[in-house]
Amino acid sequence: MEELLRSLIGESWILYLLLAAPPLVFILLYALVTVWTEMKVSAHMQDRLAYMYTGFHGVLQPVADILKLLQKEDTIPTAADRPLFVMAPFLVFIGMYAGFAALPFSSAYIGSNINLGVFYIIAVSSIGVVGLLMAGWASNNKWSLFGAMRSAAQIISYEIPIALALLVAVMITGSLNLQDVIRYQEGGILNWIVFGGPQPLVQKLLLLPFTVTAFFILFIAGVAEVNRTPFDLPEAESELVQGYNTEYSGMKFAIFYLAEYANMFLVSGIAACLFLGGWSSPFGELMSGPLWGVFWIVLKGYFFVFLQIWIRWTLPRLRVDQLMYTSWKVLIPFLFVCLFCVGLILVL
Amino acid sequence: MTAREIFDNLKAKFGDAIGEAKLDALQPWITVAEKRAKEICLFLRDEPGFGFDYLSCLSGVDYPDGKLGVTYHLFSMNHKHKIVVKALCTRENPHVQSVSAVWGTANWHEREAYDMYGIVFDEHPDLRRILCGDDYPGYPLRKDFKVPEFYNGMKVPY
Amino acid sequence: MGILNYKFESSNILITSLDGLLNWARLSSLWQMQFGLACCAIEMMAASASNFDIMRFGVIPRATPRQCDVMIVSGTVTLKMATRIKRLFDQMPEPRYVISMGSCSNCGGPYWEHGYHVLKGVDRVIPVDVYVPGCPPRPEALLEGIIKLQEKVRKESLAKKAVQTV
Amino acid sequence: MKESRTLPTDYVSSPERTSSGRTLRTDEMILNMGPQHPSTHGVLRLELVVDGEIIVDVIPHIGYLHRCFEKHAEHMTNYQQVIPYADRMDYLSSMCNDWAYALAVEKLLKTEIPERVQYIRLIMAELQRIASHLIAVGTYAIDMGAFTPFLWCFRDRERILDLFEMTCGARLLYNYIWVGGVSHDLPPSFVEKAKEFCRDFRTTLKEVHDVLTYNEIFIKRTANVGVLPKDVAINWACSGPMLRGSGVDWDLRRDDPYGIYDRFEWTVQVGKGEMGTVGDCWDRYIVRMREMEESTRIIEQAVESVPEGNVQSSIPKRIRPEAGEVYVRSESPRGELGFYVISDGTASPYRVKARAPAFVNLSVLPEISRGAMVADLVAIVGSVDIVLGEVDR
Repeated sequence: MEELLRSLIGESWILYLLLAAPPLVFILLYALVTVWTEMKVSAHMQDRLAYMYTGFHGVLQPVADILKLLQKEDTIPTAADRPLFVMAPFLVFIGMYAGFAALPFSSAYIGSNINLGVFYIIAVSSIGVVGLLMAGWASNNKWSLFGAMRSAAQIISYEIPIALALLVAVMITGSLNLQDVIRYQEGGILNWIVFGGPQPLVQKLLLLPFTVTAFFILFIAGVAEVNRTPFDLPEAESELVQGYNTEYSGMKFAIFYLAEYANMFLVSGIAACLFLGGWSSPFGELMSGPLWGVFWIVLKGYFFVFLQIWIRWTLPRLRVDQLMYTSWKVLIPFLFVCLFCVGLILVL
Repeated sequence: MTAREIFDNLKAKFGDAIGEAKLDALQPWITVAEKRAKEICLFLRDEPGFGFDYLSCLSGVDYPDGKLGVTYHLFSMNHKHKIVVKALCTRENPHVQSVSAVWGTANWHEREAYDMYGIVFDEHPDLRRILCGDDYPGYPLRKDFKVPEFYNGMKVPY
Repeated sequence: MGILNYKFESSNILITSLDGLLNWARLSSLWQMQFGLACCAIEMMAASASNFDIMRFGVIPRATPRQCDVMIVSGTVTLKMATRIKRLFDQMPEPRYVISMGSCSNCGGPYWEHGYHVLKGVDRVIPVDVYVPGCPPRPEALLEGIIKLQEKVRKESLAKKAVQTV
Repeated sequence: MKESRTLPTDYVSSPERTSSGRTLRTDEMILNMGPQHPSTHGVLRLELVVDGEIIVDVIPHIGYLHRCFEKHAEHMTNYQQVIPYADRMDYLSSMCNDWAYALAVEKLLKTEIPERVQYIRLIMAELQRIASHLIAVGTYAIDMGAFTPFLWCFRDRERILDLFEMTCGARLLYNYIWVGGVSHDLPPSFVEKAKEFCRDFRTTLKEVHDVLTYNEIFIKRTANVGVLPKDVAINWACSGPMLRGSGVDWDLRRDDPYGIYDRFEWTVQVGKGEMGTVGDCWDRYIVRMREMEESTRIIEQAVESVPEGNVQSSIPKRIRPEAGEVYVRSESPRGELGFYVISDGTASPYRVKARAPAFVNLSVLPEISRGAMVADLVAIVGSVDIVLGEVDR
């Protein structure tokens, strides 16, 4: 797609705009759908109905929410650090959006097909933390500060298991380019890295337990990375009021909200790319192609978003020290074992 | 242990500090000197025969004869007996010894009695108003209390 | 043609329909402030629980006043609490609404006569949009209050106000 | 509003923590939690002195819902008129409040209560206990971050409220138990509906056990947190599930009997420290869960044998007890609910003091939460199960 557009338009800012636009459109549409899905899924788990009066079964509710947030007064507390306070939500959004640049949506479309894709995503996803920290600090509210400190500690700790888990997949494929990683897994469900990748049968069976473990850990750490229950400590409602976004209202809050939901898809999408074949069809050649690719990656990503919603409305929340314990003393040692064994199997 | 035995024991130990008592009432009570309440309560708690380890309730009362009083409802978890102890003080000099060192629970109860009746509990670690605001005028449960017209700029009566 | 002329004089179609849209957004997404005072708070919780499910109307509880549209004063407002309610109300961003739920916050309720520490009606400190009577009101009554508030919002005209001030 | 702040006398301003031989000085922060905070269960205000996330001290400030119950009780023209105010005191267990107050006045009057009334009161109080514990458990789940069990609990609570509604017409504040009897007789289908509820309720309990009680995260959050030792509990006069959670086998329904509890088969549930230490948050929680089961048992036995009879004893419309005073206590869902009533022989009480269990249970909070983390404090406050209407009266 990039080449096609380049040949049509030539090297100009319109080209870059066109290349950058699809993820944004996707994020907005996806967020509207997910906000609605989340409420409906939770409601049906809880014997109720949730949104019913805005459109058919409340499908227009997210639209109403956004329109309402647009109308709200944009309050900035007197004691807040104004520039930082205003910048923070945008920084969080930029961090998330930059991550989408390297997420392949199909064999034909990727925002930026760089060779260091995996590395890049890990790097830019940390920008969001700066935004959260800024939000918490600039609000001049102690609860916000607590939320920000917790989220900084949490995201930094969980960055490591995510990176290590991704490394397992990268070791098997031997590439940091996400498109290459996905092409490596083409040819059906059994070639996915979570099932050992397209290796000879013996090697595949040997790899299987480690890849499955790495994938699970990636998913858990991903949930923690996006601050969802049971790891939603930065905005733990019953403890910290609303955490870092306590003082935010109107559109700035909407941006935080959007970034959170978009992040949910980003981590799911990356997990899908590295372990579940990304845009490649689970049936080999059947139903594959650039457009089917979009369908498959959205489906795979959305499945994990759904799982995250399910978990959120089921589990209680961890305490901050237990959270750190989980990351440093459980997930990381397991991943080291995985990495070591995968390396050993690949060498042999 | 019956109320009569408790009264006799206390009388033998503290003499004049034990005032009048009504031992044939629905729930028998004993009056003690307000300045020695802590000492007597400590004895009631620690003496093996009494063992009043549970302070059920501590209430301030504004009596019709112009006196203020504090009523302690004591109970023993081991012996399963009860006694009501009263300490009286005057309106002009409303001081009673605090028993919060004997039973932790007395801490808040005494603060409440202070808040509502203005009874000052000597030796209380943290005697502040508890229910009303710090700057609330008067002691609301006293019988001669008049509702203030305004409080912090808000009209109080309907 | 009198009616049509009148309509074009006082407003125009664009503003009217924009108004309609914005009002619709506001009335269908009334985020509620998650705080309860007394007995009525339990009925408010019951209203948001499965049997009554206030979320059908788009009412979601939010913990911070900054993200709320409607404050449901559910219960007795005491003199000590009144200043806090005023502050919470001040922290809410415009446009904001207040539902006074229950007799106590309407007028002092059963505590009107001897309640030396009770504020006789929350409207003495903050403006109230909808009063829901009852001691405590049933959850259905609260839902009715929400619907009444929605009716009120529907008749507002923010866009017109904005155009006029510009 | 101006409020003074005092720290306890043994408070050390900058604690020194030694790690690997070096002294690390940290500064405390004062954090104001409430009166509007999602986990204070109403309008409690806690002033926290925190060192990072560790709590150095907690200073509770109450009185934000002080509704002058005792003043109202003194100014009523009739003993019966106090009951609606007693209803509003602990609004989650109105039936138990009414009963406790009625017991006190009946003791002053020395009246005999008809047999049928005894049964009806007991059934109502036990249903109320389940309803109240359901809210306690549900809101506790929210405090822990699990939202779904809360809604399940409320769903079943609605069925109890339906039972109350068909009996006396009110959902929350009933004014049902009067001095000398109850206001209405049981409706015809009550027994049937109550039995049905008891049968279905066990399923809900199992669901809550599955999703919450034995959830690893929940146990991690509550076990060994906020441990209240036995002697501290007694010294601070804790009562109800708070005291039983600390391993004290104590229930006023059995140990200071009132009503007709001795006719039924049930056991007092005590915290045993199954998941951690005796007296931790999990113990207090599980005591409530098991008490609901016991209450179901009592109701099942009681509805089987409600005798026929009058629901009002023959007392005069205007009660004038002879001068005297009485302190009567009963086991409300939160613990020992006592009424100290002084009569001066007139038609209205001279003094009514309510000994509110939540007030007393809350006073021990600073003792058990020092050294915990902020998240633990939420767990501890939730496990105390306060109702601010009762704390402040």
